[in-house]
Order: sequence, then structure tokens, then C-alpha cells
Amino acid sequence: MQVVQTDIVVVGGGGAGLRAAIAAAERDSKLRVALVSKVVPMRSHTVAAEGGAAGVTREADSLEQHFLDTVSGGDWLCDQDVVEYFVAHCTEELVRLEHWGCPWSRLPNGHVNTRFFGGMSVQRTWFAADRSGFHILHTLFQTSLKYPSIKRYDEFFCAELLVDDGRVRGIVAIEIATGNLFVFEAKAVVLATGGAGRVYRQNTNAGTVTGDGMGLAFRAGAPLRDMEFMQWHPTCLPGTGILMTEACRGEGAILVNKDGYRYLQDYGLGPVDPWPRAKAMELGPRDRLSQAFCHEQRKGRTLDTPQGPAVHLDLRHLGAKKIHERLPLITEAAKTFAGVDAVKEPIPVCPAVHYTMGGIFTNVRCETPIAGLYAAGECASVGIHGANRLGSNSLVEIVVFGKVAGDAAAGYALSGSFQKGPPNVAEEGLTSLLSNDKGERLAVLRDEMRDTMEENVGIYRDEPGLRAACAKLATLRERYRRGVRLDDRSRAFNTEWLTALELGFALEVAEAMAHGALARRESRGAHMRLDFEARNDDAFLKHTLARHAGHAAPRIEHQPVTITRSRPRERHYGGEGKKATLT
Amino acid sequence: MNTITIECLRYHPESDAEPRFQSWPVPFTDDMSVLQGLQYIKDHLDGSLTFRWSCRMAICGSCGAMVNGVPRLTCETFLRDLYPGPVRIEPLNHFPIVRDLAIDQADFLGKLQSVKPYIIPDAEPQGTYLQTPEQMERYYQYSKCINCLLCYAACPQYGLNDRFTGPAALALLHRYNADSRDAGKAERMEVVNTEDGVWGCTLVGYCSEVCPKGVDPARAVNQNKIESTKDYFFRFFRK
Amino acid sequence: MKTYIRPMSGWWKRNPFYLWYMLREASCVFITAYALMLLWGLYRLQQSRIQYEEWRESLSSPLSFAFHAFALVLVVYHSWTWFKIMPKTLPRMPLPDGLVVVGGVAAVVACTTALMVLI
Amino acid sequence: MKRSNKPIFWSLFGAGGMLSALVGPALIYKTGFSSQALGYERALLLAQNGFGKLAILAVIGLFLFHGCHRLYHSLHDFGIHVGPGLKAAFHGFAAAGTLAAAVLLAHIS
Ligand SMILES: Cc1cc2nc3c(=O)[nH]c(=O)nc-3n(C[C@H](O)[C@H](O)[C@H](O)COP(=O)(O)OP(=O)(O)OC[C@H]3O[C@@H](n4cnc5c(N)ncnc54)[C@H](O)[C@@H]3O)c2cc1C
Ligand code: SF4
Ligand code: F3S
Ligand code: FES
Repeated sequence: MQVVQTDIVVVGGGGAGLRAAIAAAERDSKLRVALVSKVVPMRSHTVAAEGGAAGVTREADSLEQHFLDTVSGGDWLCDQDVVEYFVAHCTEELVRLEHWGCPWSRLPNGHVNTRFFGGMSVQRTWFAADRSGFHILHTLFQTSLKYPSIKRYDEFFCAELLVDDGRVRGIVAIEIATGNLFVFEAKAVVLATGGAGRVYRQNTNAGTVTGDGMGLAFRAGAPLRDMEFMQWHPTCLPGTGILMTEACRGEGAILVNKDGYRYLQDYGLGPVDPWPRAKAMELGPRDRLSQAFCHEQRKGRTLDTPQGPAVHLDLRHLGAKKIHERLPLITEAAKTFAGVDAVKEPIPVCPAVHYTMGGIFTNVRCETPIAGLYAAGECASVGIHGANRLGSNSLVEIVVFGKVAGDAAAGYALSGSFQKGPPNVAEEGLTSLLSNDKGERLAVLRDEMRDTMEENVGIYRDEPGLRAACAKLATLRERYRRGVRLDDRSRAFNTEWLTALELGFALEVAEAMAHGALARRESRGAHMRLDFEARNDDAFLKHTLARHAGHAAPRIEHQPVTITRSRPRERHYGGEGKKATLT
Repeated sequence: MNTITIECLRYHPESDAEPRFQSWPVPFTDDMSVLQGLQYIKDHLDGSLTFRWSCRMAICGSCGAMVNGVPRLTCETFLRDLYPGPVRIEPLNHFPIVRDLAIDQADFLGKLQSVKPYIIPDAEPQGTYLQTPEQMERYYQYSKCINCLLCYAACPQYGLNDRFTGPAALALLHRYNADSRDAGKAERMEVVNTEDGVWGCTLVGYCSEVCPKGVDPARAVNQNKIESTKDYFFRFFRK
Repeated sequence: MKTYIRPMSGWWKRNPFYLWYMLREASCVFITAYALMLLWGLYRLQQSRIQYEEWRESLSSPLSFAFHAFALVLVVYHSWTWFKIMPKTLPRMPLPDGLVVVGGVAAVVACTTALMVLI
Repeated sequence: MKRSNKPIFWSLFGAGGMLSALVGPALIYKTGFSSQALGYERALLLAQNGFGKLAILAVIGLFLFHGCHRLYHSLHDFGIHVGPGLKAAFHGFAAAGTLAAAVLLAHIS
């Protein structure tokens, strides 16, 4: 085993990880920052985000409104102190990205332009055409090249967190190209490993989004919070799950069922006119839109495509010019992956798993309960998304809290309060997978997990289904422990081995989701229980905490939500929304 | 369902002295990409087949390979268009092979760093910079590069001399030089002006032909030949 | 880390695009030879009428004929590629690429016509 | 980082490329396929005239620089290493040819 000594390890080269590394490097250039990522940073999933990032700039807008939209969007499960910090720092981070070169789309006068997004009451979303995540990620990556104290370990797979005595000591990582194990001894570790959407079958996420960081922290003793809240994006291509960004609707696209009827009006999102209207109809929040789809499907009003049921996303009335100018990537993707010319035909779409609201529990300083361990980005649950994330809040979350995490980790590493001496490392477990002669095929276990989640921990849930899912996941974990048999037993670039390790994390993360969902006997935000249709603030205005319990099922606890200014109300969409002017 | 033969170049550094081809019959539907074909092989036929992928929507730049001799993103190349096959998949040309289809990207990453692909500001403004859509248009096209390296696999000059900075890195260099917010052109011209900067290019032009994002790196490189020439002759007049 | 580096030999045969490129580059052999031929003619011109006429005579030999035929084909191809890639080599133009190419081709036609009349 | 001196030779290459693209086809057609072209009187007249001299020098010199530049690149394309010596030889050859043309033109009066 090779040993790398460093001050801070950042695991993850997505938006959150890069921002954290830059923040740490800017805090003190003498700190050695190791940026460890299983893919070269610009391949991270942030690259695929299309729509944009929210930050208050318009005169008609206010931090208060962004706060309220976020808290009500999250169905009051947000920690309001954290949301206050968040909305106050969004714009400054977006401006910083602008200074670093991010090509935000502009108004003719040279100022940054903003667009509507679902659940946002004003045009607040900064965008770079429909390649917002791509440009943010490349801007951050290229900017990170400026700091000599950031040392990159590209294509290193973090397989274990080293924790002694409640303090983080470093990580163990596999150098993918050679299969060699590396120990990174560090004073502080930032996890920025992204979400866990790949525990489901049909999703918008990249292949790397397997919940590794959540699994790492979970096993090391940090609780996962609110894992039952999974966001379905209402407009994805059936089959592949490739996303047709919400920005389509932000620009004025409409959703119709097989009869050409704008069905959202039947689900409390109307009235249809005047259109467009903020937070109404197609600009309603994602959970409501995905749920409406399920109802339409049940009523038999969806279209049948070879890849499954779908409705139509219609852009045609926007006209060729606007479509090509504002939504070039989507037009291209619709053409390539669905064979549809968005200018001439509507695009068939359906909901697919999109975003993991829950994650590693942290406070507003991105601290986990393990000293020296920080988490930021989609892998973390810092408390801003609650029961449902608003579109365009997460691209800005990754920079706001990426910075916080990097700063905090640097402060900790400089403070001297970390533990000294080499950590204890046990190699067993990681390489044992390579020597199994008996066992099941990896893809079999993986597919069974995905199908279980899709079927029983879907948009609508009920007790029997969730119980079945919990039982199934327990047996899958058991079968995984008994052994998977790999075709590939070699060390160099063994992606099958890595996939097996990922599956290990994913199974445990999926279990936290299913058990959290089972325990939450109410409907809130993205968590819809057929057997408990109403929100129940008396019993469940609480975060769910899942604690790892070895080979047994996770222990579920609940934790109070911080409320500062906004008492829970009904969530209002549709008619209550104001008329919006599109520019 | 139709079946198509996929033949892949394979190389394992621990056991192979040189690469060899292996082929598999793969059942496919009309909406299956070459990447999905490879995934099918990995899941069901041979778990040791090694290739990179991530977004599967042509934006992360991971999945480039030679498909029937042409550099392509495998996630947006469809088996239906290659029917009846066989389809021949090789790692991107001109790069060292680490294993099977995975090539060593370290050289490019070093080059990217060498062109200083970040804003080198004059002075930071209050609030955002003003930049009109016209000013943005001057560099935007070059900022669309996804670092997929297809252009390097297309460029024989890079294959013949791997010190050549190459199309994508030079396109990104140009992207920052052309950005109204940047003041670092003089520093970057040092890279442009070397023998292995723009002068490594003989305008083969295939780089732009294969670029999946319309970046047109050949244009960035060759416009900088003029820039470099101006820089060469006018440096005596500048202070 | 052990890697395998594939050889480059014969690369221009791998793709028709490269063959066309090599063809374009091959025009330089003829352009060089043609310049030398003209230089030789200039030398003869400087000597005397007789020697110059001898040189002109040599231009109608079968060998010269073949040379000119190849040269003409390749130089025409060179002209075409030269203007086709023109938009990429010029500094930023306010014109669309297509117009630059059309302009280039028009210039070739104009020059050719002028020379046809003049000499 | 070492500055390349390519800009000098590339400019000459470019000028030659442009000139040959414009006039190459017509010139080659005339010298190769038209027996009346370039009669002694007209040729002499051209070589005596100042502009004519310049035109002849440009055609010969720039064609040579253009061709030689591409020639040594082609050697490189064929995998033959072109060191500084060989490079100098190619450019020297073009320069010598140009010089010869200039001397000859100076002698024609
Ligand atoms: C298609 C799509 C569109 C979206 N559009 C929007 C939008 O318009 N607006 C918005 O606000 N949000 C959007 N989102 C959400 C947003 O993009 C993500 O939440 C955000 O980018 C996550 O960033 P991250 O840095 O946390 O994680 P990621 O970008 O996923 O990065 C994770 C990093 O961790 C690394 N990693 C993971 N596991 C390991 C391991 N075991 N070892 C080493 N490294 C590891 C990975 O290599 C990667 O570098 C979208 C999401 C999707 C899927
Ligand atoms: S220039 Fe084009 S081909 Fe080259 S790396 Fe960038 S996107 Fe890929
Ligand atoms: S293919 Fe290579 S030679 Fe130049 S024009 Fe493109 S970089
Ligand atoms: S998988 Fe991302 S570009 Fe193909």
C-alpha cells in the first residue's frame, strides 16, 4: 500500500468537490489539498445539469421570496436557518463563477439573464444556454488548475473512510489504472461524491451516481438523513431516462396527455390561463408533476411507447428560433436519443429518478458528527431541500456549500485539533472480491435492487410494498455478502471490481431509503404514501435519521426540523400564483 | 430483435504483449447505442471488457472510441446505423492504451493546464462583468469543448509528435484569449508561439470534422497562426 | 503504469480523409518543380533568343506534357482546398464562411481569366 | 518557452500558397498546353519591365518557399525525422532559387 500524506482530502471532483478544493486552497496556500475522484473531474455528473442555478438579482425579487419558495417547495422539512444562509450566499457564488469565466447567458445590455424554473416565483435562475452544469463544472475545473496546492488524483476510487475514535484520519483509495491501494492520511476529509439515483432503474443520472460517499460515511458511523425523499423529474425520455430540462417549461413548453389535453389542470395546478404563470401548471414543482403523471397513467390517458407510458412535452408554439437559441442541447438530445424534431413534433416524456434530497447529515458548516469529516453537494443533507428540492437550487448549493465545506475543512486542518499518528488500516474486504470463485453475477444483483426500488419505493408508496422492499434489500445484502463472482480478477483498470464495490454501497443506501420511507407514515413533498395521504405535522415535521447497524437493517430515528420564520402551511401552486411575464 | 457482431480491440497490461481483437454477437433494438452494446457485453457476456462511460448523453466526454476507424462518442452512435456490421471498436487512436478501450488521458490534462484555461483578470469588477451577447459570441463556440479527445484521435500530427499541444487545448486557449473578461493573452501566447504550439498543426482539418460539439478546433488553431505571426513581427514595436 | 502504444506507420491509409490530405500536400512537389522549371526558363531567356526557344520547345515534349497534366490537376485541387479552408485561417470575419469560400473561388476564376487573356 | 521562427517561413509559405492557388492553374495551363504562350518578345518585355520583374520573382520565389515548406512537412508526415539541419537546407534551397531568379532578372535589361 502506498501512503500519501496530505492535509485535506476532497473526495469527488464534481461541482461541490472542486469548489471545496478551491476554497481550501484559497484559505491557505500552504495546505496540501488532495482531490480524489473516480472520474476525471470534468466527467462528473454536474456536467449533465442543464437548466441553471438560482440566485436573487432582479429588482422585483428578494431573498425573502427565494427563502419562502425553497421552504414551501420543500414542504417545510427544510432547516430554515440553513436556508437563510443559503439564499444569502447564492448570488455571490454565481457572480464568482462569472468572474472565473462561466459563460452565463446575457441580456443585450451585457447583464446576466435569468429564467423561470419550477416552483420559483420569479425569474431567478441563471443559465448558460441549457448547458449550465457543463459550464459551471468546466469553469470550476479549469479554475482549479490555477492552484498549485491542489493535487489531483484522477481516477482514484475511494473505497473506505478511515475513522478512529470518532475522528476522521483519511481514506483508502484504489488507483484505477493499476489497481494499487493508496492510503491518504489527512487531517480533514470532505465528501462531495454526489447522489444515489442509480439505485433505481430509470433515472437521469450518470453511471457514476451510485451513492458511494453516502455509503462510506454511513458505514463509518455518520447518519444518513431524509433518504426517503427521492425526486422524480417529470420530463425524461422513456427507457433511457435522459432528461428534457425543466427549462423547456421555463421557456413556455406545455405538457399534454394522449388526447392533447393539458392534464395538470385536473390536479390543482390550474387554471390554464393566463399562461405562463409562475408556480402554476407546467411551472409547478416536480413532485406534483410526477404525481399527476401517475394519475394520468392510472386513468389510461398516457401514450404507449415501446419504452413505456409517456405524455407529450410540446415546444412547437415557441417557434424554431427560440427553441434553437435557448434550448439547443435539448433539441439535439431529443433528435439523437428519441428521434424527435422538437420544432415539429412533441417529445414523449415520463418521470424518472433524478435527485437525492437526503444524504449525509451535516449542519450549516457542512460538519458531520464525525470530527474532521465534512460533506457537501448532493451527497449531503445540509437541510435546504427538505422533502422536495426546487430545480436550480442544487447547482447553486454545490458552490455555496462546497465553499463552506472547503473553508471549514481548512480551518479544522489549521486548528491543530486533529489526531496525529498514522491511522489503522485494514485491507481485507476490498480485495477479497477479487478472489471469489463462487457467487452470483453482479448484474443480477444490481438489476434486482433497481427493480425493487422502482416497484416498491416509487413515486407512490404503501406499507406492504415498502415492507417487501425492505425484506428484499436485506436478502440482496445477504447474497452480496455471500459473494459475487467476477469475470475479471485482475488489478489493472478492473471496472467490474469497482462496480461491485459501488453495489455494496448502493445496497446499504437503498436500505436506508426504504426503511426511512416505511417509518414516515405521512405524505410530504416527494414522499407520497397511498395509505397516509395527508401531511402530518404533529408526528412527522421531523427529519429521518438512518444509522448503520452492521449487517442488520439500519436504525431509524427522527430529529426536529429548525423553523425560524415560516410556519408550515399548505403548499400553494396554481391559481394562487401570480401572472408571470416571460422575457 | 436483430443481432450485430461487435469486435473490440483488447489489451491487458498484466498479461498481453500486444492487443488483439475479440468479437461477440450482440442482440440490439433500434434505440441502442454502441455504448449500450458494450454494456450488454459487460453485463452478460464478459465482465472483464473495459471502457469508460458516464453521462450516456454526449456531454461528459468519457466514452470516445474508434468506431469502424472513425473517432466517435459511443453513447451517441447507434447500432442501427451500423447494421449489418460487424462493428469494429478500438481505443482512440494516438493515445497509449491502458486497458482495452481505456486510453491514458494524462498527456491531454497536462496540456490543458499548460494553456492556462482560466480567466487572468486585469482587475476584478464590482458585481458581474458586462459582456454583450456579441462579445460572448466571440468565444462561446470554443467553450463548448467537452474534452472528449476525439480531435486528438483525428489529428495525425499529434500521433506523429505527442508534444504538439493539439486541437482541444489550443481551442480552449483561444477561448480564454477571446473572452472580453480576460487579460492573460500575453502569457498564453508563449505557448502558442512555440514549435509545439500552433506550429505543430499542418491544417489536416480532420479534428473539426469529428468534433461532436461543433467547436471547430482547426479554426482556433489556425487563427492563432496569424496571431503568432503578428506577435513575432510586432513584438519589436511594442514596449 | 504499463501502456501499449500503437504504431503510426501507414497512418494515411487508414482513412480517406487522410488520403485527400496527402494528395493536397503532394501538390507541393509539383509547385516546387514548376518553379524550378520557370527558373530554368528565365535563365534561358537571359542567355538568348535561341536558347529560350529551345526551352519553349522542350515544353512540348511528352514528358513535359505529362508533368503539366499532373501539376495542373494537383494545383487545381490545391486551389480548391486553399479556399475551402480559408475561413478557418483568416482572422474573425463578419462574413459567413460560405461567402469567404465563394469569394476565394471567384478570385481564382478572375485571375485565371485575366491570365488566359494576357499571356 | 522557446519561440518558433515559423512565422517567417509560414508567411512565405502562405503567400506562395495564395499566389499558386490564384495563378497556378492558369500558368500551368499556359506553359503546358498552349504553344503560342510566352513568345520570346513578350517574355523579354515582361522581364525588362519593373513590375514584370517583380511578378516573375514572386512566382518563382514564393512558389519555391511554399513548396519547400510543405515538402519538409511531408517528410515528417511520412515519419522521417526532420532536424534543424534538414529544415535549414529546405529553406536555404528556396532562398537560393529566389536569389538566382533575382540575379537573372537583374541581368536582363
Ligand atoms: C440530468 C440532470 C440535470 C440537472 N439539472 C439541474 C439544474 O438545472 N439545476 C440544478 O440546480 N440542479 C440540476 N441537477 C442536479 C445537480 O446537477 C446535481 O445535484 C449536482 O451537480 C451534484 O453535484 P455534486 O458535486 O454534488 O456531485 P457530482 O457532480 O455527481 O460529483 C460527484 C463526484 O464524486 C466522485 N465520486 C463519487 N464516488 C466516488 C468514489 N467512491 N471515489 C472517488 N470519487 C467518487 C465522482 O467521480 C464525481 O467527481 C441536475 C441533475 C441531473 C441528473
Ligand atoms: S474540440 Fe471537440 S473533439 Fe476536441 S475534445 Fe473538444 S469537443 Fe472533443
Ligand atoms: S487535425 Fe491536426 S493538424 Fe491541425 S487542423 Fe486539426 S490540429
Ligand atoms: S457517456 Fe458521456 S459522452 Fe458518452
